[in-house]
Amino acid sequence: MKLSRFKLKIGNRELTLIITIALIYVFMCFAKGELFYARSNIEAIFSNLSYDLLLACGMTFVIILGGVDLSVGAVLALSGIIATLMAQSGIPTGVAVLAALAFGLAIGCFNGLLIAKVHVAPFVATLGSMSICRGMCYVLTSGYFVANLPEAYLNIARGSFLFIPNKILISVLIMVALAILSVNFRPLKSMYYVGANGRAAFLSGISSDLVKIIGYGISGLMAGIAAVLMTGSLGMGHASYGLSFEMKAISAAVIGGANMAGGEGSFLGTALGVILVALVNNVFIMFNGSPNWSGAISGIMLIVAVAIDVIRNKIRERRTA
Amino acid sequence: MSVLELKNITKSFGANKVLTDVNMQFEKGEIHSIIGENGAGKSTLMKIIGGIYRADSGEVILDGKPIVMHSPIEAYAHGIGIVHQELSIVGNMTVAQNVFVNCEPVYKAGFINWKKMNSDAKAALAEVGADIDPTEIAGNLSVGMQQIVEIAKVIAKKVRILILDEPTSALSDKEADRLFEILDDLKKKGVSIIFISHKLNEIIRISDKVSVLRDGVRTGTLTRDEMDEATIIRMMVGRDLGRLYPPRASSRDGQVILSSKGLSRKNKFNNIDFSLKKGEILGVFGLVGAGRTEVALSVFGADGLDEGTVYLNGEEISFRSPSDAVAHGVCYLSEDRKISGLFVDMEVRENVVSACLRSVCSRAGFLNQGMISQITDDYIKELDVHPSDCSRFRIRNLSGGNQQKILFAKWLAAKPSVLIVDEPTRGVDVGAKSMIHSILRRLAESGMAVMMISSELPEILGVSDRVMVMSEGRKTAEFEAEGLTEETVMNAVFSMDGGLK
Amino acid sequence: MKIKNKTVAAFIGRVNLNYATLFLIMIIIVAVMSSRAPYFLSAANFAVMVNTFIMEAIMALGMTLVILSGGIDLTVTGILPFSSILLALLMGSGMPFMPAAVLVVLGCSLIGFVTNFLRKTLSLHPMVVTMAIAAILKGVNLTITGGSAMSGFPDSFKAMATMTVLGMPLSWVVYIVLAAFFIIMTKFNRNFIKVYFVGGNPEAAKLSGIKTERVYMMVYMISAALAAIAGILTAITYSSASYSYGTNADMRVITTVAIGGTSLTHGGKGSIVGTMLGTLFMAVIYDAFIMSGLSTYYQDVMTGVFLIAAVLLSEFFRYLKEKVQ
Amino acid sequence: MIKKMCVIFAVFLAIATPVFAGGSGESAASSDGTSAVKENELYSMVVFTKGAEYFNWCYAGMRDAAAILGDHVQTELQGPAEWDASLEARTLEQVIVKQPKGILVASADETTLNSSIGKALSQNIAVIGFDSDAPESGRLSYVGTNNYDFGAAAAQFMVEQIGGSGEVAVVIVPGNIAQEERAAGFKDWISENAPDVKVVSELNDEGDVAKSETVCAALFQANPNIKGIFSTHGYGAPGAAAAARTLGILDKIVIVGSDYSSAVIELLLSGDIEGSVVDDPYLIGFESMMLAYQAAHPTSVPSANPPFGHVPPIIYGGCSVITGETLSDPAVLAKYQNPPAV
Repeated sequence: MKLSRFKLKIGNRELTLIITIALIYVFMCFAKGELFYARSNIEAIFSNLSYDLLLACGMTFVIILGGVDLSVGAVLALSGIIATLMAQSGIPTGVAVLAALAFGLAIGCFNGLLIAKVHVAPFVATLGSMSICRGMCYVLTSGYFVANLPEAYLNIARGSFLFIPNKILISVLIMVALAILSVNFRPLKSMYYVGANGRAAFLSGISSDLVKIIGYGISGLMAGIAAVLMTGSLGMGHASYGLSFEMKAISAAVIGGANMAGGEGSFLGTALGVILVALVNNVFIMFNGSPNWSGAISGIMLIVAVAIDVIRNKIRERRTA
Repeated sequence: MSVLELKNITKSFGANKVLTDVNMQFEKGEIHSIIGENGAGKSTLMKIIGGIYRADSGEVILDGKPIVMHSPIEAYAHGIGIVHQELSIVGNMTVAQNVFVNCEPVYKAGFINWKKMNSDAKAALAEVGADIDPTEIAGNLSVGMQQIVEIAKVIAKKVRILILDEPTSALSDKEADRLFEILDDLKKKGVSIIFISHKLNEIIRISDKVSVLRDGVRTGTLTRDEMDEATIIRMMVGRDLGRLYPPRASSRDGQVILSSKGLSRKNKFNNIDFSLKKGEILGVFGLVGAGRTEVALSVFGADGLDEGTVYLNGEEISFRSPSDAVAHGVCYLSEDRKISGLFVDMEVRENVVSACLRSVCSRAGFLNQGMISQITDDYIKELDVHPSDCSRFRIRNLSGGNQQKILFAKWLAAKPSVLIVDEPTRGVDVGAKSMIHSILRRLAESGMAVMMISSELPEILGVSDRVMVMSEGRKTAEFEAEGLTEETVMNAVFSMDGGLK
Repeated sequence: MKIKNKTVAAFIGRVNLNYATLFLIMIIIVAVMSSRAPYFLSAANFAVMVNTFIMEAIMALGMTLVILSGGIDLTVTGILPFSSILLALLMGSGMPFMPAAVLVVLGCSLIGFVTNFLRKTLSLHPMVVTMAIAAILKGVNLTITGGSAMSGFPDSFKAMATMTVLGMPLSWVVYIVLAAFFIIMTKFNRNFIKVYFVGGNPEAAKLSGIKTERVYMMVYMISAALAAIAGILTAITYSSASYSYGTNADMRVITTVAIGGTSLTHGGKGSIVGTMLGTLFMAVIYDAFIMSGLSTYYQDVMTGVFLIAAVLLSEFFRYLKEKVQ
Repeated sequence: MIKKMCVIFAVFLAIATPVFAGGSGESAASSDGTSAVKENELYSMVVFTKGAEYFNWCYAGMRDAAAILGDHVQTELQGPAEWDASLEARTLEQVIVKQPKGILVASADETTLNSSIGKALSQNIAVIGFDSDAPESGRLSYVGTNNYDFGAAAAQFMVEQIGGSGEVAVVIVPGNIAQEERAAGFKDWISENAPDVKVVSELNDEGDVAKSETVCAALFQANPNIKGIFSTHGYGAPGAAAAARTLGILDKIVIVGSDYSSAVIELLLSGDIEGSVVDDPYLIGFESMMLAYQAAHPTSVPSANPPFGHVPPIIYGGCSVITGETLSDPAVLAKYQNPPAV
């Protein structure tokens, strides 16, 4: 019986989130009617959470590995600036985009290298690269916007495919792909092993160091992709992009059930976490909530979501006992 | 009147009943051993006495008065101390701090008296016959030494009832002998000792009484004159265990698969030669700290080598990492299953395929879930893992013996041609032990070369075909196992010069 | 030759390489700076340098304990301004300074208590909980102040800004007293030594009869109380209270503690003395930035570089040490 | 592993050394070239969010003024990256140690910097407030914009653009006095002069363009009748434009921004945003520098603040609305499109 309880626990957090999201959705449909469930509103919610979704994806990997990546927000800003500066100066769009992605990947791998090979604490290593990247943003731009971007560059984020905006399409596709791959694709599945028990994974013939570097690399890459989408959508690059995005990404992953101790985390959960926070943000504005509190939403949702989960478990335990 | 009496103790975790109506009496100045298979409830019972768990029903009666304890601190206040199975030494603190954790000698204002603490620690360590500097950082000591510190830590609290949970599993025989002398001494001073062990010979040697637990029920208590191995085993497993060890290799002329020449690593081992033949089990014996595990890890590619060469099938090879070794069919089953063997929070099926992920995925790298389930189910059946539907359980929820079986399954699934097993039966009960021995033999018979590192001499003698002895980082002797006596091996351990060229 | 090696090994074995690294970098910086900036070695600059980092220094003491216990505390960034605002509210309603300050410190320790309570009951990683609490506190701070600075302090309070004790500003005295207190406590007091045990091996600590949850509660409450003291001192120094105080202070404090050699990966490794050295290091480089006339944009870059360089160097020296021994 | 670590470390040193050496080299070089005519004078600008485009313009004005005053007048820009009044006060104190002749300070809030400014004045350092004032600090003069009027100008333009009636919203970062004043001016002007216009919402975008996009998108959804949105800071308008673009309602929404930046100019030119209220940060910086120099070099004219020279207590620059039309003049456009290098 003790064992079968574990089986029930699969998807527990996801279930909590789905129920919460559904309740909020239904409530809002009644309270605000068409204003809320209009296609354009849903589309707006999704297109605005696309950056969060990408960063939270990368963060989920890092958390599964038992680490944390504070640099994503700054990497996003710097990748965006690199891409926009290149695009602005007439370098072909493809090259600019690739440069942003490559840069994100490189910084991620650098973090991974410090953490895996030199055994620097993830918090410290990524905090260091966070300051460096954020500082470089200002060094490169002096705080000015990088605007006047070519049409081709802007269209990556602004275009749409089969009536779905590219931004949503790209981020959701990447999310789904990673979610599926993380279950079945060996190199990604290895992350769970490394996060659960690094020493055992190493002795089982899994190259833990490489896996860690890849994990942080993916996190950086996601920041690079988000940078291209964000700069394209807003039509400009700026050094202040992505401020405190790392905190949002961590919150979303934890709301989705990722365990900071490593080895646990689900991409579906993370996606639901991102959606929940975005939805509550939307509700908050729909009801003209005080601007003072908008920053606290993801923190409050984190505590609420986890508390609901804990209470649900307690009730279930009492019932089975 | 008994010092300590347990009356109708019952304890369950969730729906899992661990102890049922257990009654026991412990007398003053007596060594009372408790034995039972893994999962029989010994550790739970001890934790109830030690104030870590509370019984669901039943009473703990001390000096005739029922007591209720909520924490280890209260247990200490009643004069009950436990030496835990898992070391509870904090590595980054000094030995003295560890000995006096939570009961540091203090001045009036609550400030620690370091001078007194160090000298008291010195005295406490001397009491258990250890000459350890109390200001040394505990993490720098060997595991055996740490165990001694752990024992000193409990004895220093002047306990009346001392519980030792598998204290000798990390000790060399010499250290264990020393421990038994200490226990004898304490016994004479009137301390009641409760001793838990898997090692029958130890128990018979030192106990005044033995209580046997099976599936949470006490099946009986034997006094000194009634004790013998066969009786105890029968009470533990509920049946006779036919032969204790499997037969030896049927054929001894397999070719050499893995061999080495002059392996050295600074401060770890020096000039080690060995050869492993197909179909044969090579036992590697030595005291804790002899460098056996280090040699295995270096051969396996987990640690570097300073000098020497390894040959696989006659060709020189050097594994850069464990993954390299595994790819070449050389596997290493680690000594500590929780720390470096299994992924305790992951599912059984995920653990089983963790060393052979490459072989259960398509060329593009996608895992074949059907195949994983198939492999897992096969091994669960083959190794008789309980419960039989545990494929999706977390490892944490299995008993120690079953965890060890999963560890075996994990490495068998990697289809090795050479299997190095490090302490394969540590902390495993008699039933599972003999099962593991016969698995090892079966693997060897199927053409695998097995190297078995063990600190249990009877196991080495009973299971191996050849025995290699190591001492202080050197190979001191090599024997044919047939007809080998414990005495010969121990002589080889202590006469270093004899074995060296 | 052999003997010489041995003495070298013995010497290196006794030197704390982490500290040595910090001193080395600091000496280089001071040497470069004093040759380039005329005011760098002046007494006035020293005073300013200390003032610049004194709030972080105070919070770093508590953060060290939290990190030693294996946790982390991001709430300080919210508690510092909260305490200054709470003080302004209380004193604005006519309460004298001492009772108001005591009330503020107690109130803020209560936040630490709640943080730890949530961490425990929701079994969340401390980083996540404290992050959430910090965000909530920011909302509280903004709501109370409406975004503007509060400055309704009585004149007697304003006089404390220039008050000196033994020729030192009040904040220095507070820091010295607190630092001495924590150095002594972590060396000699049972309850504080438990922090090391709990951080080093929580399971073992529990089996040794240490009430681990009580230790966690203690460190989070201390950290919150110290952030509150820093907030009160900030209010005294500037005779104002504002939600903007302490922005990103959490990251600066953690950087300080990490540079001081307290391990964020393994609890139980590190010391208050190390943190104090880290504090000095950070104060020197922050000051060097401003004094050097270095383009302001490079400051973030250099902070990051120094953080990683310090960690790398001490790792490198550790390797050398092993090699020599 | 160690080899790799060495490589990493070497890379680090390679980055770090030239930056540090180069940075301090700049000031050393300039101090070497002093000797001849006049003694060097340092003037420092202290701001609360370094890297903000607005302050870059201010600093550019300051530098140009310094160049006019002579080679011996040197300038520097200092300030924390974070919006933290106490950090700015500390930076100010560090700047004081360098004994500059004058300090130009934009205060993160109204009171926190008071004591530090007082300290500077007591050491005969002239302190001029600009952009954001600290009125009780004793600063010799303040150069800036009346932010209340700034908001009113925005309101007037907004009301014209939406045709005198409808719903509008305001984007602000709570806690910024200048922005709060702009919002107040905006709301008051509307309530007094345009009874048919209603301010339905106040939004917080945390001064972040991406966040601005999110909150504006939600706002447009929640209030389908909304006709206009005013951002009290420079990052709100681009975000609002992006949100309107996503929803396909760029034509229906009047977006009025504040300040100028290459992003705002681009959006004005494309017609995505209708107008932006601007003051002249370059001139503010220039003027402040001149005042600081004046204060540091007293003349025979009697002064209200001895020992400093005579300066006026307050100078308000005006503000104006720029639109796509304003920018059709290439000369005007060229000015806005070429931000000064800092």
